Order: sequence, then C-alpha cells, then structure tokens
Amino acid sequence: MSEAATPVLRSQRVQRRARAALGICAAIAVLAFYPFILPRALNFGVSLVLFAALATAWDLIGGWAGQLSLGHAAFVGLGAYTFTLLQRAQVPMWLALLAAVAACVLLAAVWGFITFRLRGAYFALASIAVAEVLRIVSNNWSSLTGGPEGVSLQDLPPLFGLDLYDRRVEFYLGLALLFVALMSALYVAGSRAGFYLEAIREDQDSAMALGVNPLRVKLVAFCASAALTSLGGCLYGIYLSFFEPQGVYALDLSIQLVLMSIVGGMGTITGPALGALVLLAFQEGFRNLLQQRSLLIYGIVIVLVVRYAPDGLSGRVLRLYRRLWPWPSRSPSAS
Amino acid sequence: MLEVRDLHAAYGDAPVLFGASLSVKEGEIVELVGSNGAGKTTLIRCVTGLLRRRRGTIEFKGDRIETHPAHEVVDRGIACVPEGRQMFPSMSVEEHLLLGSYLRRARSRRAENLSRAYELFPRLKERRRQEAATLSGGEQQMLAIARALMSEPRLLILDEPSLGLAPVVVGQVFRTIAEIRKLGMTILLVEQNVQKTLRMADRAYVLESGRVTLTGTGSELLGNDLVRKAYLAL
Amino acid sequence: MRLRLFAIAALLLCASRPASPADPIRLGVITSRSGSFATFGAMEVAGYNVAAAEINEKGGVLGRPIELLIEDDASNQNAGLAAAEKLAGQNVPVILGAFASSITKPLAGYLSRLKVPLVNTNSADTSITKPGSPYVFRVGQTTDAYADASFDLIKSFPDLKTVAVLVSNDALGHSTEASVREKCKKLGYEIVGAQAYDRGLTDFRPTLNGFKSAHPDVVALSSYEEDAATLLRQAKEVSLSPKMFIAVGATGYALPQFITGAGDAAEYVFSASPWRPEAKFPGAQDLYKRLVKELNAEPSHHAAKSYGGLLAVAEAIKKAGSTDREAIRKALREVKLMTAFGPVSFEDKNGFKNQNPAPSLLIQVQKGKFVVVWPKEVASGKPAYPTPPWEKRRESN
Amino acid sequence: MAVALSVRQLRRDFGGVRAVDGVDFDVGQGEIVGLIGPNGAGKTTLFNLVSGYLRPTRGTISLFGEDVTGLSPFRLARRGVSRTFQVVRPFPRLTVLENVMVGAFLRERALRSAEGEAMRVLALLGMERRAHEPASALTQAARKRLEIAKALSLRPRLLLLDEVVSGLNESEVAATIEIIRRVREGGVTIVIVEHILKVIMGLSDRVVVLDHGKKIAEGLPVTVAQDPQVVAAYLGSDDA
Amino acid sequence: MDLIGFVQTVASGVLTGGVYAMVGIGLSLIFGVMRIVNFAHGEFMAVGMYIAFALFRSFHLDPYLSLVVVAPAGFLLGAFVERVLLAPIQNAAEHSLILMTVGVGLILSNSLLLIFGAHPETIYTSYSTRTVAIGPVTLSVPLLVSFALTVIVVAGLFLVLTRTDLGRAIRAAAQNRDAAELQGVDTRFVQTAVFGIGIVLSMAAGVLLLPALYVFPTVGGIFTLKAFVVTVLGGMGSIVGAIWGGLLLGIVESVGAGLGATGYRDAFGLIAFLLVLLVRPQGLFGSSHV
Repeated sequence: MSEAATPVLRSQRVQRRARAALGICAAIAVLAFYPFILPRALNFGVSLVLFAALATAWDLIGGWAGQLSLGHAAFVGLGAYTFTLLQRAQVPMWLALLAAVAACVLLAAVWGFITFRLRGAYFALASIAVAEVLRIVSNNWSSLTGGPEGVSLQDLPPLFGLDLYDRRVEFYLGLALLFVALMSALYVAGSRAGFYLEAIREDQDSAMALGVNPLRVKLVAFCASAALTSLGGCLYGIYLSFFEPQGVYALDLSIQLVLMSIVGGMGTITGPALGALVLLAFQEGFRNLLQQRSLLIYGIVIVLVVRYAPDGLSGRVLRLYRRLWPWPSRSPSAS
Repeated sequence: MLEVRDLHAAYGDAPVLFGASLSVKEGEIVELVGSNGAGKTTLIRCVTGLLRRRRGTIEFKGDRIETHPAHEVVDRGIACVPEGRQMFPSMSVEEHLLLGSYLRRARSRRAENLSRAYELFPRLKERRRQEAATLSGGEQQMLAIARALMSEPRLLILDEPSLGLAPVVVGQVFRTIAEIRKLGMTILLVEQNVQKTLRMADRAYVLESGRVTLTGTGSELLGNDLVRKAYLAL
Repeated sequence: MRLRLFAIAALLLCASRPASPADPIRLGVITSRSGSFATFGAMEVAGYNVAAAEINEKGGVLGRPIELLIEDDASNQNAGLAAAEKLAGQNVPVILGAFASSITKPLAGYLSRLKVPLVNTNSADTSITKPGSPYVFRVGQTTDAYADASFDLIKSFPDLKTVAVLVSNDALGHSTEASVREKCKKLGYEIVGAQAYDRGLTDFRPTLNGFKSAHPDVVALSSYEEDAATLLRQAKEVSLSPKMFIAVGATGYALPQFITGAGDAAEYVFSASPWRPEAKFPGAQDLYKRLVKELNAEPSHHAAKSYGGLLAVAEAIKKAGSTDREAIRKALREVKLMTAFGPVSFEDKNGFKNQNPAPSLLIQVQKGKFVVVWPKEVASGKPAYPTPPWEKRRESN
Repeated sequence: MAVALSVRQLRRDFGGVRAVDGVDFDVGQGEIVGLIGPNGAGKTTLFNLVSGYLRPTRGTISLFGEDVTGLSPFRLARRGVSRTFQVVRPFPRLTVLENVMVGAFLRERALRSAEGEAMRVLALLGMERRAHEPASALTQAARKRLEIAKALSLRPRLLLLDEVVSGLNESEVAATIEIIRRVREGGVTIVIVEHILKVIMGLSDRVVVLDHGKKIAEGLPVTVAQDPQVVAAYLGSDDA
Repeated sequence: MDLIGFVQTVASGVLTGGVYAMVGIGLSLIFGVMRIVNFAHGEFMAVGMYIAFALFRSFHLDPYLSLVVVAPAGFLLGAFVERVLLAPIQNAAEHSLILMTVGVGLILSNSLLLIFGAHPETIYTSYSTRTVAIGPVTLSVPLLVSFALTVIVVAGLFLVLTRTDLGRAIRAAAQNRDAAELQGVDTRFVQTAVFGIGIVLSMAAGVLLLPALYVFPTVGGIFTLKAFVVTVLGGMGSIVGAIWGGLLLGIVESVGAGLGATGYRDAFGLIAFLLVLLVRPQGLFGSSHV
C-alpha cells in the first residue's frame, strides 16, 4: 500500500475529532428546528436535550476516566435544590445558577478527594452512598428543603425578555447546555487532559510513570462533570417547576445516565447523547404499550449490551465502519 | 511417561515458547534449566493445564492432556509444586494437606498419606494448626511439597523450589527432593541452582528463548560450558 | 405508492373534519399504570371507567358519549409531563390526574400555563389547592379534612389529653403531621412525641419504645398500607397501649390489606377514610359492586374518588354546554353534586382554591371489619372506646 | 562526574520479608549501570523504590543531589525519572502514537507539538509506520519497544529499563541495544535490569549485583562476571 | 429513653442485625471468591421473599418451612445466572461486571413487579405478632426465630467452609485460584457453587424477614445497599467481618432511631460506610480471608 510509506502526521483522534465537530454542529443545527417541526412534543424535546447533556457530562468521568459513578443524581439534585431555594429567597437568577454550580463543584472536590483513592467497585459503592445521604438529608431537613413534600419554583422573572416557563425557551437552554457538554467532550477527546484521562482509565500505574497525577486529573474531570450536571439539574428544576428529594436524588436517575452512555458507547464524543436519544425515544414511543415492562426491558438491554456490545452501539457501528473502510495509514502487515 | 512435543505458547499476545519438546521416563529425575524469561515456567503451566497451549501436544502415560483443565491433569497423576510456593495464606498447615488430597481417588487413603507427610516433614506436624502465612519460607516450601504429594502423583513437578530461600534452607529442600526420589517418584525439576541439582538429575534440558537448545545427562551438562553460558546468558 | 399517498391524504381529511354531534367527547386521563404507584393507578382507572360507563348508559353528555384517553405516567414526573403535552395537543377539554402528589404538582403548574383545567381526584398534598390555581380542581379530601374529622372524634372523649405523632417520611406524612400540630395547638392538646420514618424496611420498635415512655393518650398515625400493618404488629410487641390509635393520614389503615396484614393487632384502630361502601351515601353499595366487577378485586377509596371526579367533570361540561376549556373551567365551580362517593363541589375556603370540601369519614376496625363511625349521619356503627391495653386483650383471647 | 542517582541504606520490608536490605550505590551522570541478580534478588523492588511506586522502609534516594525519597511516581517523572515495566503496559485502546503522546504531553502541552514529539520518538525507534495501529494489536517485541518509546517521550534524565530485551529474538535484541546506546549518547543516565547477562555485560559501564536483597558485588562487568560469589548466586554452590 | 427502652432497642437491633449479617455474608463470600460485587444481591433476596410469600398464599406453607424450597431454588437460580451471564464476561472490565449485576437486578425486580404487582404484600401467621418477655424486655417471636435460624445457617456455613472438602476448596479458590486448581479443585465449578450459595444466603435472609416485614418488588434495592454497608464495615471478602458488620449496623440504626432521629436511620449506616471507606478501606475487622 502506497499510503503506508508516508505516515500521516496526524493522529486518528484529531481526524475523528474534526469529523465529530462537524457532526455536532450539524446535529445542533438540525435540533434547533425541533420546536418548529414537533411543536407538540416539546416536553420530549426538552428531556431529550437535557438528558443527552447529562449523559455526556457523566461520560467525562465515567467513560473517559473510567470512574463508574452511580451517584450523579447527587449533582442533579444539589444543583436543582440550590438554584430553586436561592431563587425562592429572591436571589438573582444568575447568582443562583452560579451558586448551584459552585455547590456541586465543591461537593465533587470533597467527594472525589475522599473516594478517588478507592478503585473500581468501591468507588461505585461510595458514589451511591453519597447520593443517598444527600437524599435522606434533603428529605429530613424540611425547614430548609421543604422535605419530602418537595419544593416548587416561584414565578421566574424573564431572562433577557424570555419566559423561562416557555418550553421553547427551555428547549434552547437545554440545547445550549448540550452544545457545551459536547464541546467539553470534544475538547477532552483531543487535548492533554483527555489523553491523561484515558491513560488513567487504561492503566493508572503506567500513567503515573508518564508524569500523570491521577488524583488531580480525575478531580478536574469530576468537577467539570459536576458543573455541567448541576446546570442540567437547574434546568431540570425549571422544567419540572416542582420536585422532591425522591425524584432528583434517585438511584434510578443515576443509573439512567450510565445506561445512556453504555448504550451509546462510553468514552466517545457523541455516544452518550446518541444513547440518550435511542433510550428516550424508545421509552416515549412505547410508554403506553410497555407499561410495567419498560424497566424490565432496560435490564435486558443492559445485560445484552454488556454481554455482546461492551463498546456500546457507536462502538459497534464504528467497528462495522472500519471493517468496510479500513484505516488508510494502516500497514498491511498489521492486519 | 511425559512427552511434550513442539509446544508453542503465549501470554496474551506475547509468544514465549516456540516449539519446545522434552520427555520424562518413569522413575527418572529430569531437570529443566535456562535463564529467566526462557519459558521454563510457561512450559510447566502448559503441562499442568493452567495455561492453554497454542500448538503442540502433551502426552501423559499415553493420553493426550494438552486440552485438559488443571484439575483434571492433577487427577491423572501430575502434581506440581508451583513457583513461589503459592500458599493459601489463611489456611492452616493441615488444611493445606487435606486440600492436597481433595481428589476423590486420593481421599480414601487420606489419613495414611497425612501421617506419612508428617513423618517426612516432622516440622509441619508441630505447626499443623498454624496459618500458612505465618510460616517461614523454608517451611512453606516443605508444605508445598507435602501438599503436592498428598494427591498420590505419578509425576511430581517442582518449579524453582529454592527460589528466595536462604542457602541453609536450600540444602534442606534438596535433601528432601532426594529422599522423595528414593521413594521411586518420577520428578521434573526446574531449577536455577544447577550446580547442585544437575548432579541429582538423570537427564537435563536447556531451554533458551522458548526452544530446547541442549540436552544430555546431568553430569554431561554439569561440565558443559555452554550451560554456564546459557544460564548466565553471557 | 400513489395509492398510499391518497390513503394518507384521506386519513388526514377524516382527522380534520369538524366534530359531528355523535362524536365522542375525549377526556384526558393521566395516571400511573406502571411503576411504584401502579396499584393505585389501576384503582383510578377502574373508577373512571365505571363513571364513564354510567354516563354513557344515560346517553352521554351534550348528546355525545364520553371517551377516555388514558396516558401512563410511569410513576414518574417527566413521563407525566410528556403525557400532559400529548393530551393537550389532542385538544382534550379537561385532564384528570395524576395519582401521586409529586406528579400532580408539576402537572398543575404546566397545565395552568397551558390553560387546561386539571381535575385531580386522589393526590393528598395540601399545596395542590393551597394556594392553588384557577385551573386546578381537587375532589379528594385534604389532610386538613382528615384532621378535622379525627379531632371531632377525639374531642368527644374528654379524657384524652396528650398526642404522639408517627408519620411516614413523605409528602402525605408531613402534611398530616402539620395538620395535626395545627389542630393540637388550636384545641389545646399536648404533643409528647413526633417522628417520621422512611418507607421500606422498617423496624418501628425503637420509635414505639420511645413513645411508650411518654405515655400518650392518642397515637396519631399516617402510613402507607405496608407500614400500617407492620407498625401495629410492632406496637403490640412492645405493648404500646394508648387509649386511641387513630390514623389521621388516610392511606394504609383504611385499606382491607391492613386488616389481613395486622390481624388482631388491627382491632380498635380508627382511621380517617375518604370513602367506604358502608357509608350511607346514595348508591354507595351499588358503586362498590360495580367497582368489584370492573376490578375483579377489592376496590379502594381511590376508585370511588376518581368515580366522583369524572361525574363532576361530566356535570360541568353539561353546565357549560360546550367543550371549551374556559367554559368548563367556569362551570366546574358551579358543580354541586351528591354522588355515591359523597358530595362534590369546588370551593375556595380557608386558603384553599377549587377544593372539594367533602368531609372525611372515620372508620374503625371492629371484629375484623371496617365500621363507619363518623360522621353520625352516614355512620354504620358506634366507636368502640377506649382501646384496651394489649395485655388485657391477650387475656380475653 | 556528577552523580545522577544516589541510593543510601535503602530497605524495604513486605510483612516479615526484607526484599531490599540496606543497599547503597551511585550512578554517575551519563553512565549505564546494570542491575543484576538471580530471580527474587530484589531488583524489581529496588526499581519500584527508585521510581516512587514503593516507599522505602528506611534509607534515602537522591536525584542529582536532591533528596527525592518518598516522592510519588508522577513527581519523579516530572523531575526526569522515567521507567519501563517488566510486564509491558501499553494503553490498549489507544494507538501507538497516542500511547507515546501521553508521555510527550509532559513537556509539550499543545496537541500538535506533543504529536510531533511523539512521532520523533517513534522514528527514533523505527516505529513510525505503526503509529496509527491500536496498541493492543502489537506483537510482544513491538510492545517492548513501545514501552521504551513511552519512557523516552518524557525526555528523561534518568531512564530505568526493566527487562526490555527479554523475550526478544537476537536481531531484535541487537536493535534494542543499539537504541539504548543512542539514548545514552543523548546524555541520558540509564539503569538497566536484565536477566540476559550478555546484554548487560555489553552495555553497562558498571554492574551492581543483588542477592537476597543485598548488594553482593559492584564493578566492571568483566570483573563481576568472574566473582565467585556472583557465580554462586546464579548457579548455586556445592557447599550450602 | 429509659434504660429498659434502651436495652429493648439494642436487643431488637441485634436481632435485625443478625439478618443483615446473613445478607452481607452472601455478598462477601461471592466477592471473596469471584471478585464480583453483586449489585443484584438485594433483588435476589426479594425473589426469596416472594417465593415464600407465594407458597404461603397458595399452600399455606409456613414461611420457615418454605426454606426447604427456597434454598435449592436459590442455588439453581444463582448457578444459572453465574453460568450464563457472569462466567462469559469474567475477564471483562470491572465496570462491565458491575453493570451486568445491575442489569440482573433490574430484571429480577421488574419480573417480580409483573408477576406480583407493585402492591406490598404481607403474610399473617399465628406468630406474626407474638412476643416473649425476658424480664421487662419484650422480643418479637418472628425476629427471634429468624435470628436463631440465622445463627444456625451461619454456623452451618462455617462448618461447611472449615470441615468439608468443598468448603476448603472454596476458601482455597478465594485465596489462590491457580494453586487451588493444582490441588485438583475445579475452580469453575467452585465459582458457580459459591454464587449459588451466596444467593441461597440472600434468599434465605429474605424468607426469614418475611414474617416480620412486608415485601414489594423494589424492596431489594434497600437491602443491596445494606449489604454493601455491612460488608464494607466488616471488610469485603471477610465472613466474620460481615457478621460483626451486620450486628453493628443493626444496633447503630436501632439506637439512632430510638434516640429520636427516625428519619435519618438509613443515613447513619451510609455515613458510617463512607467514613470506614475513608479511614479503613479494608474494613473495621481486618481483612481475614474467606
């Protein structure tokens, strides 16, 4: 093969990233027309962009860094509660948003500092415990959080003249968040930080030998993931306009984010968002039909994906794509 | 009794053996020598069934065993004292010996074999209730040998029994091996300490980079400068 | 290909043609058909179906039959909102639902903004109608109504002075506790203990033991059904013997499962209850039979409330004379019905908005059966009081 | 000659076992020092101590005159210590180039320059043609070489090589030796652990011999190979 | 709380803790041998509860007697799951194993939901509310019986592990897999057996709790968390540790709730769990092997 003689001085990753960047822009552009195309399915649209963003944010730590957090609902809940409670206390909205992000980043820093010393299953176990403790506290500290009765947003002042309760406004806010989340993933995919995250995931000891400080890198990724997730939590709070500890701190919510990433492909730029689309469309499409069976089918999906497509759907698609169009730079001897 | 032919093996994608062959006849003591990384332990792992070979055959008493899992290989009569002794750290000395006779065919004479093991290693009897983790290196090595004998093997494989032991203890271990040999046991020995063990060996094989490069009787090889070179990899 | 296009065009034409008088009136229903509230969702659906059948048997409303579009909220807020949007998009004049307060609250906010009237039949949370919204109506009683009835009974026994409260750690429980505290303050009862517990694996013994040393006259409760039976069994175990056990929050103790689950420990326990077939409301027994037939199982009060709710909606459409949402919303406030569930009307009172002021019943387990003991007008028996201590009961066994 | 690495009275216990027992040695700047000894002598433990993967029970390690005892591996890496692992550890899901880039990022923060640096290292090792293959697809020999490439990508001052030629065939061994020589010419100090003494003897300026965790000999390769104590350690002795 | 109340509270904590211990032992045993954290452990327990419930409902079989059915059923179910779902991926990344058990848990709890409905179910036996008085302290008969059976089961497990060939093979496989193979132990079989035994313990614990509690399809999640807490307190993989961990959790919860923070009851255990992970990841009771 003649290409093999002249090595391409660009890593696959950079090329992939360029392709993904184009794809993201195209997808966001198409999605921007959603409210005009499906004006009667805006609730679905909002949850779609919101969960796609949340799953992408989860994947920063779960997929790229390989730290299986089963407690990301903690950030959704803490973000939503901080924002809502401050907003009720007449704090300006932007300040409330900022505080929500700050609270989650702080939580992530402390939580990560304590539990990143643990590996694998212990980290996953601890993450469940953190979200559960927050749930229990929110449930019982009624004077602050409203307890199990939950909390509802007061009337939100318009933001730049836009009504925040208008589903279209919420949709575009969610779309913006999704864009930011995807851009973060894109950045991770082609930067030093991303290389370090993947190196830690693949082999932490070997990464350390190459000058990577695992605790620091993981903490940064965790905090970034927490910040994005908290913004998603705020939006989720606005969208629901009423929520309770049981709902926003639920283990089910955390698992749903993980599931979206797995189905779409962990540690890929667009996989988690794709997974969110597939799962939510499936769920909404069959809502009345499946009824009780929906979670059962979730379970079966997890088992099948783990067993037969551990790289997720996009991994499968990618492999098929590579089989059809092998990498140009790959020397024949290697295959 | 044991016939290894053209054995190829790898760890994951890393090939280690490139067509090694050797044979052990009933009643013999055969030694396998070679520098580290030559593939000695890999060969042993293939014979005992802990590692699946890539290519080649392993025959024991006329039956092909290369695809058998380890526990079936033991059942056929090959016992192994693995490299690094491989204790069960929080099990007692006696429990190790009882496990040694885990196989059904060895269970019926368990009591008998147990007392024989204690006869052979009186030190173990003193420590029968002690956990393996608390034993000294030499004691652990003795226990590993005694444990292997409990399965009433026809062939005993010893992988680097002197590894990491103080010189005085090494002497004890070799004396024990000699004693076992006197009982009529067929032995395949992997050792680094060639000076001492080649004297005991009926025959020996030199393994270099996954291939057998030299073979002969123990005393032949003992004087052979090539062995020294192969071993020191000079 | 061309044929198919024609077919689609024809379908579209059919869909958009103006409603003829025989067209059914489609009403939206959102309830939990799956997930953790599915059992209650089934009760609601049964109630709605029985009511719809009854209305249609009598010729429907405005000469048109009623058809229910039932959407599942999967016991989940997000799915509930998606369902609401879908129904609103199908131009239903009214939506009934949802079961759980946690799902009803986001629905209430959302549908108010869309100006779609929401008639809720079973959610108990105070805040749904207090302060409420002009578009949100509730048929079921609030915890305040339960507390009113309970304290009417407590007041009638002057030897009762102290109260201990044990509620589930959720919206209903907290609402109940607040109502009880308010009543106690107003009527001068002393609260000697108050605890909330989490649902799920529950060992109440430590808490009950804690109460025991405070010697309350009344133990006021609010629990879901599973906890109710366990709680009374454990009260028996630790011999917590107040003069009265009364379930102010009316979920678990008013269900038949409580009696089967708690066995003899259920005896003498009072409970507020939104509805019982024994209550002397017109057609109550008949409703009960129809519900049993529909469900093939023992119906609960949830089904009766949903039944009452749909009748009220039909009445409002009749009064409005159209299926216009605003007209129906105004007409709902005019509704004054007496049903087999009890009276239904929507009033603004004590800070509530569009709340059915129906009183709560009080029932008591007597010899393994529920007996309606309060209010006297509809009662089927007399209260058994005081509750004998557990030791005495054992002797009598 | 300035001292690159200095180890003093280094000791490490695992439970009751003393794996490294009071070892002293110095490595001069630009030197290649071979570390040899029979299996279980404590060579890998010593490597893990020097590269920060284990904390010494007692003793000190200094690097270019600074005490670095107890520093974590990545801090040492930033100070110029680079190591390979006996059991090679590529990042399997990354390509060869990306594997090396992880290390290159230590000195080059930007993606492009890290890529260039990694490519340069791969070219040095004759691996540039395999840059875009996933590391999991490499043969053992190529993995060993990738391991060296990763270590070199840090532009180390002190390179610790743990059995980088074992398992290679003769021509591969020769090529690797050539690479190591070239690296040294670039001014890098090298400590090499190897079982194949031929390699050590040919490469090293000096040799340190360990047995049972203790240093039993040190000196020129030729002298050490003749040392009866060393021969006994390897081949065993008659009198024991 | 007065002294008698306190003693009473501790006593009921110990009794509940015994059952926690049994759930934890199963989890710990599985982890010790297979290095798998079974996120479906509580769901298996719920399955056990429902089998006992169904047998009681249909045949009026006493829940304690139903152990005779539940134990072999549990072993078969566990062995099946291990063979078909876990064994094929045993060398996969750790998160795959975790997710696989999460998936199994979802399947189990939702199958229960489909079969039995979301409705919580209780059984009422003649002894459900019976108590015995020891001095001023009254204790629940079902809890006492459960505790006694737990003690018997755990003691039996200990005997099996220390006195039988299978038990020694299990411990050997947990401590050194290859060496166990070299003694003739079929470690594939041992893994299957261990997962089966772990599930039997979990399901048996469910049966023992049934007369004192109630069951609903998602009850398992709560117990999975409790089992984690128990095993981490005691040290993952340690059976003795799981016993102490279970008792400790039972007492901490009980006393905490008794002192007037009923709502925070579950939080106590979780916070203790996080603290232990922080300070002593190997558990409070050392890390002695299976």
